[in-house]
Amino acid sequence: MPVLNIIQAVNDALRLEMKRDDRVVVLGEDVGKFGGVFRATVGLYDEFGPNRVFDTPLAEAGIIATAIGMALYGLRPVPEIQFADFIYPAFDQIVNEAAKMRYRSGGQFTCPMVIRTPFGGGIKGGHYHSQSPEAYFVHTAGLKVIAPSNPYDAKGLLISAIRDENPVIFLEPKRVYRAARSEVPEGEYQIPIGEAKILSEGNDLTIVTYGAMVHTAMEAATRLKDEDNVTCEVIDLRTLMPYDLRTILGSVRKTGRAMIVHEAPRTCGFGAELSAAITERALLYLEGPVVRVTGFDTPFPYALENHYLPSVGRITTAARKLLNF
Amino acid sequence: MPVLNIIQAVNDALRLEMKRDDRVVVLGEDVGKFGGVFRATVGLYDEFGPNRVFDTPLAEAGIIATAIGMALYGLRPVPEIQFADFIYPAFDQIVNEAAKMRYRSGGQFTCPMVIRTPFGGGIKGGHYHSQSPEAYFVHTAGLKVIAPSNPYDAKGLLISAIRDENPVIFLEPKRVYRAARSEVPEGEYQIPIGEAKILSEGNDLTIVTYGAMVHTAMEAATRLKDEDNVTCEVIDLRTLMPYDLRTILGSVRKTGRAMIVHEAPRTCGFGAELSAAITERALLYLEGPVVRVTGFDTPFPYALENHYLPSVGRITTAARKLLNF
Amino acid sequence: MLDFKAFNILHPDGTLGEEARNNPSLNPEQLLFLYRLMLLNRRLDERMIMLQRQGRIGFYIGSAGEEAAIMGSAYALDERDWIVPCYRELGAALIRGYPLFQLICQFFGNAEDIVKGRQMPNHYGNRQLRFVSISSPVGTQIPQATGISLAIKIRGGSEVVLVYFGDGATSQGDFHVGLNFAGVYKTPTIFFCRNNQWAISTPTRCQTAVENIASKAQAYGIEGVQVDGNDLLAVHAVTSKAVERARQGGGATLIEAVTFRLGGHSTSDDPKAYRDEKQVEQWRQRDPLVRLRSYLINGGHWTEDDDTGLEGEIKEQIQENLKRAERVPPPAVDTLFSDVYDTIPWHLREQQEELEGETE
Amino acid sequence: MLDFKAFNILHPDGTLGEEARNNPSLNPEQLLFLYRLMLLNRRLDERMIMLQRQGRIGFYIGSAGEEAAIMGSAYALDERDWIVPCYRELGAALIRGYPLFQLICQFFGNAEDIVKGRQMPNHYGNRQLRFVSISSPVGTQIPQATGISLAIKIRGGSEVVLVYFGDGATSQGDFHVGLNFAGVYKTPTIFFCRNNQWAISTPTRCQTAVENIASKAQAYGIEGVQVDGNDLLAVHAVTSKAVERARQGGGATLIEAVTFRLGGHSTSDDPKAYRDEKQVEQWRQRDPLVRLRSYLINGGHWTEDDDTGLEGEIKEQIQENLKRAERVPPPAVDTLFSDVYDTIPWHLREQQEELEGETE
Ligand SMILES: Cc1ncc(C[n+]2csc(CCOP(=O)(O)OP(=O)(O)O)c2C)c(N)n1
Ligand SMILES: Cc1ncc(C[n+]2csc(CCOP(=O)(O)OP(=O)(O)O)c2C)c(N)n1
Ligand SMILES: [Mg+2]
Ligand SMILES: [Mg+2]
Repeated sequence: MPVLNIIQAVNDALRLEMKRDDRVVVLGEDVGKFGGVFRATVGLYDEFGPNRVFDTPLAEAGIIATAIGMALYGLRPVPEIQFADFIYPAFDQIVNEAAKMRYRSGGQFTCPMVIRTPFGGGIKGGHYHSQSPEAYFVHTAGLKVIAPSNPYDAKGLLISAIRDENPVIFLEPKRVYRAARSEVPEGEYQIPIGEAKILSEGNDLTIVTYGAMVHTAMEAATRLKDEDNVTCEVIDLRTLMPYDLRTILGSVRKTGRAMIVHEAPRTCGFGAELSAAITERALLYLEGPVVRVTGFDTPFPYALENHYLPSVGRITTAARKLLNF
Repeated sequence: MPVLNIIQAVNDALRLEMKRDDRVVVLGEDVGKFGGVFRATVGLYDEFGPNRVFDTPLAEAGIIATAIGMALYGLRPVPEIQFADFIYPAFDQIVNEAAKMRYRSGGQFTCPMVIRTPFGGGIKGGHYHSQSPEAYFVHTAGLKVIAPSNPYDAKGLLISAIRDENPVIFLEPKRVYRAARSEVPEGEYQIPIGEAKILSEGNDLTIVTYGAMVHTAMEAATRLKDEDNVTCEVIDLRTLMPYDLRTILGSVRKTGRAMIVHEAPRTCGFGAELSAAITERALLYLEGPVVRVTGFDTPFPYALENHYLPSVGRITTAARKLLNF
Repeated sequence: MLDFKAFNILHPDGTLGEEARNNPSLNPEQLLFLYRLMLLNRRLDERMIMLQRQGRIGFYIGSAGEEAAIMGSAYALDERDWIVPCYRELGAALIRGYPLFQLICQFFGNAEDIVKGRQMPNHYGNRQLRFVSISSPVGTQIPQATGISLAIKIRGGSEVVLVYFGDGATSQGDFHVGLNFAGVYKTPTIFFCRNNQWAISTPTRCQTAVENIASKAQAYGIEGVQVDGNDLLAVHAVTSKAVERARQGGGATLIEAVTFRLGGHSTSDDPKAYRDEKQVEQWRQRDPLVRLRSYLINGGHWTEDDDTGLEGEIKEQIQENLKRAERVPPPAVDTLFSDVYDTIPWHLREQQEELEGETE
Repeated sequence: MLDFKAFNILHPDGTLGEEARNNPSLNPEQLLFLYRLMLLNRRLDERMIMLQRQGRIGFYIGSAGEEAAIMGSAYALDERDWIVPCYRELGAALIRGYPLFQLICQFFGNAEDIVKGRQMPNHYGNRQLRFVSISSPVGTQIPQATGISLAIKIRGGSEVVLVYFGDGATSQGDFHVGLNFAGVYKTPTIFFCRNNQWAISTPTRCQTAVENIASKAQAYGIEGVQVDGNDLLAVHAVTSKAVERARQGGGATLIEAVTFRLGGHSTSDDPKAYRDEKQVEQWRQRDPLVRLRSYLINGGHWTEDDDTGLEGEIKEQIQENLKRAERVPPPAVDTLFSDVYDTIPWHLREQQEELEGETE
């Protein structure tokens, strides 16, 4: 099996789906001939031509509104937002329009589309090239939200997302765009939306995470094993909405301890939801509070981003505290 | 003391602050001569003239960006967004610009402003005249978020907000705009941002809520007292960011049970944060999970809004379940 | 405001102007078809506004005075074409063949409303009729219409897209991005601005410093034309031309129909609070319905008696549908949870059970 | 692309065109002042791009080829006036007197950076200089500038506001609302569009169907003018006129400076991947720096020797500041939590303690 990175896996998924279904079109800033600033759409323009892959004017509201219109007509648009930080000009179109179209029309009009966008920090991108806006979208009924951590999942989930009948926010962990490499089967395969993956089995602590933080959490789990002989069950959520609460609860009921790790700011972040949902349903299994290791409630910094981002150190410290609760 | 409703209290606060500080300006759609679709700015145009109170073109992004510019210059703008549902075209300006201005400029440039907007359901407004978007803003570092439930608090908090050095989202509970009446002192007074109010003392259950839901929660508390002899401590949060965790924890440690009530959709709503924060810090005091009684994870409906909104019935049922946990 | 120079065929007094010669008119049969629907539109509005006052429906948005703009343009389309409305184009729905009963059920938000009682009155939509779901946020539909028309172009279709919005909407960013994308991609889109002089209490001069909204087309490299919006013939002629151009690959057009909102913005609004009755009176003189009737009567195609008969018919038609609609129950509670997604995810299923349990 | 008809004074070969007669030129002293800063700008850019390649700074955005557009316009302002930059107006900062050391510390994001190392390189800002904080999102600054200028108007001030943006930014909704508000309120704003032909890999013809961006001004009822952006004299003349008009209450102007980005979009970009070297070569012939130098030398105000001397000075000046800046430590960890609000709320205080505790 070929070894790919996440960008290549995304590119592969797009190519396969475009081949399979001529309703799939790709649009966004610089995605055409140039192939995108992260090169995720490279080669698609040459293969499928300007009617299927095209550059847009610099207007995110226009990109998403155009995609909505295309979806209403019956196409399957896959718009790219260059950085998740720049999705807000399209917020109204996403939240008030795409997300509510099916409901408000009594199921007549639908907006199947996949909004791909790189998210997260760790590339020295400062305020505006590092944000993790997933909570805004998880809170918005009508959207699905996906955040893979590795090439294999990225490809299978993107294919599922493109075939899904609902608008999907597809968050790509840009810090590990190239660093995360794995074997990726040739040809199409799907990973079901809504299913988490248990990356390591353990008995002492459940760590729930997603995106680039999966790699940090796995490192922390290794350290905890090596240094404390503590075994962690690391869950890669993969889908944030609808999220796989069953897998989380199964694990927490076993380990009795849960930690959420994400980069986004803590307050009202997705970790809050996970914490609340776990406590609501597994309170009597808990040997300590659900712990959140997250980005801080500040704009994303530049020089100090390594202090901002949850680190192996912060995770292990928090884990030890919880284990001693 | 005169008895006012919330609209009158807001109007009174605006007038007093405009008199006191000539940097305060009011802008928005229909807020000028007409006095706003909810009449909250009535009379201000006549009193302060078109340089201090003016209509804008129909563009929320423009309203907020203009307010940001005015704030940068040294004014104290109080923009109105006609309904909270229409704030999203300005989301980028609020979230990427106003919220981050102080931080990103090393404290040099600031955006003191109060974005007033009516929020919440119960007026048969359907998808787009009923939303409660507070979680989006609470999750955004750099913003303060306020949601009063009654005229007295509305006036005192609005005055504090206008004098505050930070951008404030001021959510007005439109369902009780006219229905909630109370004595309101003449002249200026402030209610500190960040302080909750305990509306009723109790020993069995803490109900944390805000905005129009305060009234529903109080009714439910009365019913629980009457029918079950259960006493509830109802906390009106008033400020959502920074919220008064100390008061909440004080109460939960006493009652051992916590319920959050809000209209907004549940998943990743503000209730999730409160639940997580309470559990993190008071796990050992809890006699049951923190319970959330909220709007559902659907767009805001029209015909069925009374089923969507947390009702006295839903609150009491959930309370009884928690009491029997 | 009344001496604007917009394109006109049918004068306010019901006589034909010079331009009639250069423009293929509608034949009497077509005109009568349109007149009937215009009158239905007017009476339906009046009736629903009354129902709102009586508390039998929650809210209503009328279109009195703007029927010619709305219906003259919608009538220029084929069935295959798409309409992307805002909330004030009841007339376009009627032209499209939107069943009256369906519309009234939407106003009631009852179990037979095809949008399942989920939206406020006037926010309908019908996929079969290619009449797109209406939403409240001003302007969002404009770039969506560009998207539909770009899809048509990409797929080599021959349909065109007609999108409606008000003068207020031209201030939104979405107006700009919608027209700009249309210019860049040369899409088959007709951007139809009902300049009814007001956006709630805000007059058009507060929306833009230019007199002529149609001239904004230049900024996007598309065609722009201003038309007397109270003149059914002129609106139809101008829109037909734009449709033709769009269909032949000539790209988009911005049409500004200069007209006037005779009533309140909605039933929540009292326009007396912000505008001069004199202005309203002047525009009442230009009532598009009266104008068309005069023309039809002058031309011998219609009589006062015909009109009285039609009024009776319409009254009955509305009455009957109302009666039927008022007997329809509200939507079932489980419709609260469907259509958020194509299938109901676990958390909504749980919430549904919770609602059933907690309200037992 | 090279035969545009934009307003021009100084020809590419360094000779004066006809328009020189009708426009007050800058005196030699002023020109030399500007030339020095333009050269500093160019060399600083080159140096920082090299540092980025060496991994000594994280990122950089250069402005080679656009210095005349940026500096000619900024120089038309008074000290009291406001500049609202985007990320490519280093030249405007230099004109403004932004200390070189402060700028370099910002590029390093170190403890002496006045924005406290919180933003990427090129995202500085200086309140004292009325040089507004730069952010990355394209276009957001445009309506903010309108807001500043509206505040000036309301307070009866005499300042004007100059806001910069690229051709790509004209596609954003924020461009539209910014110019539209300025038209409606007749604010003292100069909207300065650097049309450098590219938005990353996207050519201007993909942003808009019109050739002339300045013509978009018509849609807002404000003035519009296109100028040769590589001609310092023309840019200065046109901007001065707009400043004058704004100051006298005449309202806003949209200036389109036709220019070219000679380098990559940023250090993350390789323009060879999407554009023809021939186009770049053509524009190199129009290098604003070379043009100004030719004029100065032809006029006897400057010599090749002077130039060699200046190059040396600049090199040393940059070197010295770099050395100093590289010795400055990174910002203290507690700066992570300040300036989110005016005072630190309890939850951030807790998070700060947590960070201290968890990384012990
Ligand atoms: C984004 C947004 N902001 C504000 C509103 C509230 N609102 C509803 S209609 C309206 C005026 C619209 O005026 P115009 O576009 O001229 O259309 P008209 O009502 O005159 O037909 C306003 C401000 C809204 N629906 N959406
Ligand atoms: C809202 C937003 N979308 C996308 C980007 C990514 N981006 C940064 S610069 C740029 C191109 C800007 O082009 P232009 O406005 O012409 O300015 P130039 O870089 O040519 O000076 C893009 C797409 C961004 N910064 N902000
Ligand atoms: Mg209007
Ligand atoms: Mg450019």
